[in-house]
Amino acid sequence: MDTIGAERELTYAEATREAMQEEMRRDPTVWLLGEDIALQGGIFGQFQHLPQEFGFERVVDTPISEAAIVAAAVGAALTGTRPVVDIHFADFLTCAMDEVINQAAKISLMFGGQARLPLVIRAPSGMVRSAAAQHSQSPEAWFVHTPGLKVVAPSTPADAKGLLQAAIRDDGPVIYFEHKALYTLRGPVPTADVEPIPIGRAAVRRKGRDVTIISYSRTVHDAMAAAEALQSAHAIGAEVIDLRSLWPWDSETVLRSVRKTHRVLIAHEAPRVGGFGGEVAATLVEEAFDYLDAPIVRLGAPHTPIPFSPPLEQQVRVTAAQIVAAVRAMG
Amino acid sequence: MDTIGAERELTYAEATREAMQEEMRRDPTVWLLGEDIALQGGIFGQFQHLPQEFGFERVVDTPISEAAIVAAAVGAALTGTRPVVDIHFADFLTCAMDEVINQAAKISLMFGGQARLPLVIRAPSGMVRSAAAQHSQSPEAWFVHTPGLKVVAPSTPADAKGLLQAAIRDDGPVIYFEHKALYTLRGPVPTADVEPIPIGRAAVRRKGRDVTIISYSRTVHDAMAAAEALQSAHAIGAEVIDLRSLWPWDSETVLRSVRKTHRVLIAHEAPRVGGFGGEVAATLVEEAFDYLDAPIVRLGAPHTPIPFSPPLEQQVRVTAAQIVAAVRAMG
Amino acid sequence: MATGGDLLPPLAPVARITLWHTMLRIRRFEETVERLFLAGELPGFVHLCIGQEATAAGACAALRIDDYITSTHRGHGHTLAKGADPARMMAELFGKATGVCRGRGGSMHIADFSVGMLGANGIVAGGLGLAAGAAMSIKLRGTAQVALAFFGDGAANRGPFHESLNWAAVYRLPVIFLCEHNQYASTTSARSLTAVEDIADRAVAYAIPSVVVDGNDAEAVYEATRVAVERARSGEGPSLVECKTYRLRGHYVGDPTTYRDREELERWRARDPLLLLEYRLLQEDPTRAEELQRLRAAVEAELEAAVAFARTSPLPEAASALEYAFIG
Amino acid sequence: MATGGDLLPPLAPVARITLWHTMLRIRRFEETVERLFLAGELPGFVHLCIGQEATAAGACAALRIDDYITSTHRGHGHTLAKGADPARMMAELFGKATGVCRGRGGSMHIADFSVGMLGANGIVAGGLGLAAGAAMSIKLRGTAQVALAFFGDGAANRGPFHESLNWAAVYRLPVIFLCEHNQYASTTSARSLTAVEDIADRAVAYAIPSVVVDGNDAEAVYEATRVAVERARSGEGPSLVECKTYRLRGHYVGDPTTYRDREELERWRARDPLLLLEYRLLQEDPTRAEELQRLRAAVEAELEAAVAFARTSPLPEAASALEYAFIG
Ligand SMILES: Cc1ncc(C[n+]2csc(CCOP(=O)(O)OP(=O)(O)O)c2C)c(N)n1
Ligand SMILES: Cc1ncc(C[n+]2csc(CCOP(=O)(O)OP(=O)(O)O)c2C)c(N)n1
Ligand SMILES: [Mg+2]
Ligand SMILES: [Mg+2]
Repeated sequence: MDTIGAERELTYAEATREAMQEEMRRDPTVWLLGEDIALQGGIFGQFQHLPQEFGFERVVDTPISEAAIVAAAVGAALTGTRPVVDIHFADFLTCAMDEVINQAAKISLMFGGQARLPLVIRAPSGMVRSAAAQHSQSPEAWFVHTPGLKVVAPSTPADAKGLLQAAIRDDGPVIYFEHKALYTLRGPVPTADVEPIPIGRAAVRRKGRDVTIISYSRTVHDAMAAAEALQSAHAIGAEVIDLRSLWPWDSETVLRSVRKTHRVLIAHEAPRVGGFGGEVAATLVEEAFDYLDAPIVRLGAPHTPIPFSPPLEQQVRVTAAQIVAAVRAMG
Repeated sequence: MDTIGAERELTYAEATREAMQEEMRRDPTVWLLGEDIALQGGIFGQFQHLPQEFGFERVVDTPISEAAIVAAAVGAALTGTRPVVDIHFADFLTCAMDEVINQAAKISLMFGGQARLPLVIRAPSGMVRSAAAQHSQSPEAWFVHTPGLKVVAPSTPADAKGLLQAAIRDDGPVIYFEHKALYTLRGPVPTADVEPIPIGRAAVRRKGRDVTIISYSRTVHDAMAAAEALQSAHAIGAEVIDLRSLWPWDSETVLRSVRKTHRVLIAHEAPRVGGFGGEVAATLVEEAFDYLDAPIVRLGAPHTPIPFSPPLEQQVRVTAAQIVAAVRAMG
Repeated sequence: MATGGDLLPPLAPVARITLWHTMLRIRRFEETVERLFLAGELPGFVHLCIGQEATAAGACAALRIDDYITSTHRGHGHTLAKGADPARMMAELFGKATGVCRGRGGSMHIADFSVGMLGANGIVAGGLGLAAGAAMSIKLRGTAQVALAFFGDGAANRGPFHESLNWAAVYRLPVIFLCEHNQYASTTSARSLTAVEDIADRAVAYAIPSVVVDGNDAEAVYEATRVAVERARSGEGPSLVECKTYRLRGHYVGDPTTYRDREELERWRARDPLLLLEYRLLQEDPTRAEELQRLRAAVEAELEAAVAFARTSPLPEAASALEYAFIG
Repeated sequence: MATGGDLLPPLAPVARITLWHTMLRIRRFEETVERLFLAGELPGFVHLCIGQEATAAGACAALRIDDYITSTHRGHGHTLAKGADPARMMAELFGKATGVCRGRGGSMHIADFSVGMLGANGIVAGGLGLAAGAAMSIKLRGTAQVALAFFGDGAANRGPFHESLNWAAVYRLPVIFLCEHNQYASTTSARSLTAVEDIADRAVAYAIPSVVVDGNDAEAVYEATRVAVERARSGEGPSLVECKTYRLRGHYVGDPTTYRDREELERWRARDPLLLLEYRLLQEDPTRAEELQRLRAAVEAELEAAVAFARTSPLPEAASALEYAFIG
């Protein structure tokens, strides 16, 4: 993993909090709103102690009104502030979908560039501990398919900090997906004097010559485990790319790798059908067709809402073992 | 175009009405709800005169409450009726997104098969006459990426009738996209004694040996025009496949064609990035890699909300000319 | 309010004991679930309704088995009160193949269509529109059923609350909206983020009748629901019933509940709905103690059997993961 | 209601003439748009506010240029009244590069941020939450601005109405929700699908003040808005102002309006907001006729120039289609 500029280890949740803290100190127009964030500090503890420093005017507990949360944030972003929205679970973005799509994403175009819309919408996605169908979704592909939005999905504490900072400083709307299973992950995190991580740049997490494994969010860790196993058990050198941003995404870094390895596997937790993997695969076919020695393989969840029971939940998750098997089957 | 069983010409809107009429006669539990459908007969006239035959209890004008419309339809579908929902414009599905995603799509799985959910949600999509950013979207890919839903998008009057009938008789939730520009299109439509068109089956609209053009909804007509031009001006024989259903989709028919032509272009009106074309392309790479002689080409809207001004709107639309140019560039 | 025929009478003594019994079944079910969850036997997340038993028991006592209810994330009590089998419910919480939802739903999506229980809901306010739709279906099919939606004070701030109540009012639907006002929505007190103190005041916005009752008094909940049900069944349309109550546990099992004070908790503990009714029953007739004791034993036996059933049931086969994902 | 300082006085005679002038500018703008649309000169779909001029003019007269408004699909009048340039508005309706939105928005998304007009909205009730958010930003930035959201009677049945009003109430935001109750939501009369007759009654659900005024009386609208604005500016929170009015044209240009009867239309035509105020102004002082005549001529000249500007302006370059699609 990248460790440039890092000085100490933090969890993903702590890194999120630190990003908020630094940005709120840096810019008095940055503020935070959502359910259970002020008194409780966020349902994953990611905002603890912020009200103590910044007050309840800038760390705002809201009613259960997702549509109003996003609409109010849009209105506030249009008029000189930089709101950061917290949605309990990414599944609930559906409750504010109109505000995200028909307002936030379209406003710049509709009004012919009159509006800046410095707005971040944070939404924890993914499966964790049998949270079942309405608390486990990974809907990022919807937002990639929505012109006007940026979409990021950090997999490490360092990226959780750096990408949140970049998202807050961005003048357009950014949908920021955190994976619920990563909040407790520890890793090196840069201190205050380091620049945010630019949106749209991937990270090569591991070098390899034989196959390119492309992923993002939690599945990057499965990809890394798979790469280690492929190396040690099968002497296959996998290059692992963490996209970090899904729109814009870093096709250049990916293409550079594919031109070297000639073999590609894309893995994400979201359903395979209609997932971001399709976009990556189709793009690679368009741009690197002649470099491909084998069909591109996509791994994603099978076509089902996420079931509750642990063996079923486990069954629909993309695992390191599946990645290993799929790479080996590429021949 | 298919004309099997057809006896007279109807418009796409008339075919829709006829499907509703036949299904409501056939099954007293079928009913229709939406804004401006009873008094006005639908904003595209697609439901005219239905209340006269079936009464205002089965053709229900609703308040402007898209969330309640879909939620009520879900509740009614769970309890022994077959509601057909009309949403004014597909863009407004965002206002009922939670009800579509977290309720309709997930209920069967969540409740372990206790529920049948015979529910059709009709939504006119696509660009027409500078309707601008909030009335022009083609969001079908979101719903393909949502396990639990079926998605159909007819391009002809015959399919508008046959697929709506199939959707109404289906025991699960179906999202049914009509293209606004097609309502006035005339074509042969089968009479009452013909079976509905099965969801999940594509139609080969035109035979050809040199390239497979895959499309659906309005863009099929652009693809047909392109195919004629390719034939007459460039002696290129294009096979045109109208997917009709996006989930499940008929990969078999497509694969059969691709194994013959070895060249593929996919065209849709929705944004190219994250669109259904990516799913098709990725699937073909997985299943027919060795048959492909050239990179698969995807055409779709560029990454922008739909602009109002006619030259801009025209600029973001996939046209027959673009398809011709793209096929010729395939070499 | 209602003028229709007296479809259900005020409670007879035996029915009041049944009410208490239902509450006890819920209480002990929830305490058992809490213990099992803390012992690591249950996957997922669990929201308990300890302290709120009177709303579930009182409301469902006014319903028939073919009436519908929709529920919330805090739905075990509603499901039990509507008549579901505790063994199959417990199996669901264990994620077992024998669960009411075959292990696919878990606590947050518990449902039993065979007793008209159309599902708990992980989306706050998700059930209101479903109930309105079920009521619309009742009208279309011409049956004498009603639908009842349970929802929380927090849910009353979501758009679907508004759309559903207007909807039910304009179509005069046979539906009852029953608010369990337990003072909090997760960590925030209703007072701080809801503009009115009584959700019942919002009924004015839809010109429907509403009433506020002591939600810890199962008989009062029963009586208010009964009136609303009669109204619904006789074609006079929807009502809003607000029950003031309190959850004696955290929002979810594991919630440190730092957001409320001990004194408030103690005040409500003194008004425990089970103790209230038990006290009343025994004061009227001390000889009932024996019957209550017998019921207590029956509840323990039922629960023990439920846990044993759940524990010994098989987990779903991994290979069956796609079953029920898709209809047709 | 308000107790804060009298920030804006009741209308002086000259301001009343300005009110009439604003209404006339809106009326003639809309009539011109109608003619141009029917002649096929304008792309897209157009919703006119003919008959409703008093709400736009009256409400915006109570606002300052740095106050914000959010609007609806029927937003030309609001935009003009807030101070936008009719020439750049007309150019927008033509889809020209010189339009307020550079031709990207058209009628349904007309906006002029330079005068605090944060946009028409193609989503019914889409503007209420934006206004609440603008009001939140005002509080955070500590300015003396207010925000006002126009919305229709139909919009009052959507969830965002409910969420926005509760939201504004709990945070005591400087926002005014101004309902233009024009009796219809597209083809359906408010009476048939809204459970209450007065949207103002819904304010009870949020414990905020509300008032119903004659929406065809520009002075009454001004006065009610003025009071609400004062309240907002002095930190006392939101209000709901309901204006009863009528659209004298169809829902959109081309609407056959089969859903309402001639008699109703005639009744409202007799209460034309322009005639009402003109009558009052002239009755008080017949010599004003001359000034009104002068203003009429000025309006015609302004409009003629606007149309000429719009017609002669260039369309956007096709190659510029992706401009403004994305920020940053
Ligand atoms: C739409 C939505 N937003 C947020 C949540 C997270 N959440 C679950 S329960 C809850 C509090 C609900 O409060 P209330 O309606 O009063 O019910 P109670 O928990 O008190 O029974 C919240 C915010 C959710 N499940 N759904
Ligand atoms: C969410 C949504 N649903 C439906 C529509 C279609 N629609 C446009 S205007 C309108 C009627 C609005 O009525 P009202 O709010 O009273 O405003 P009015 O047209 O009377 O000014 C409808 C249904 C829409 N634009 N947005
Ligand atoms: Mg509560
Ligand atoms: Mg109206």
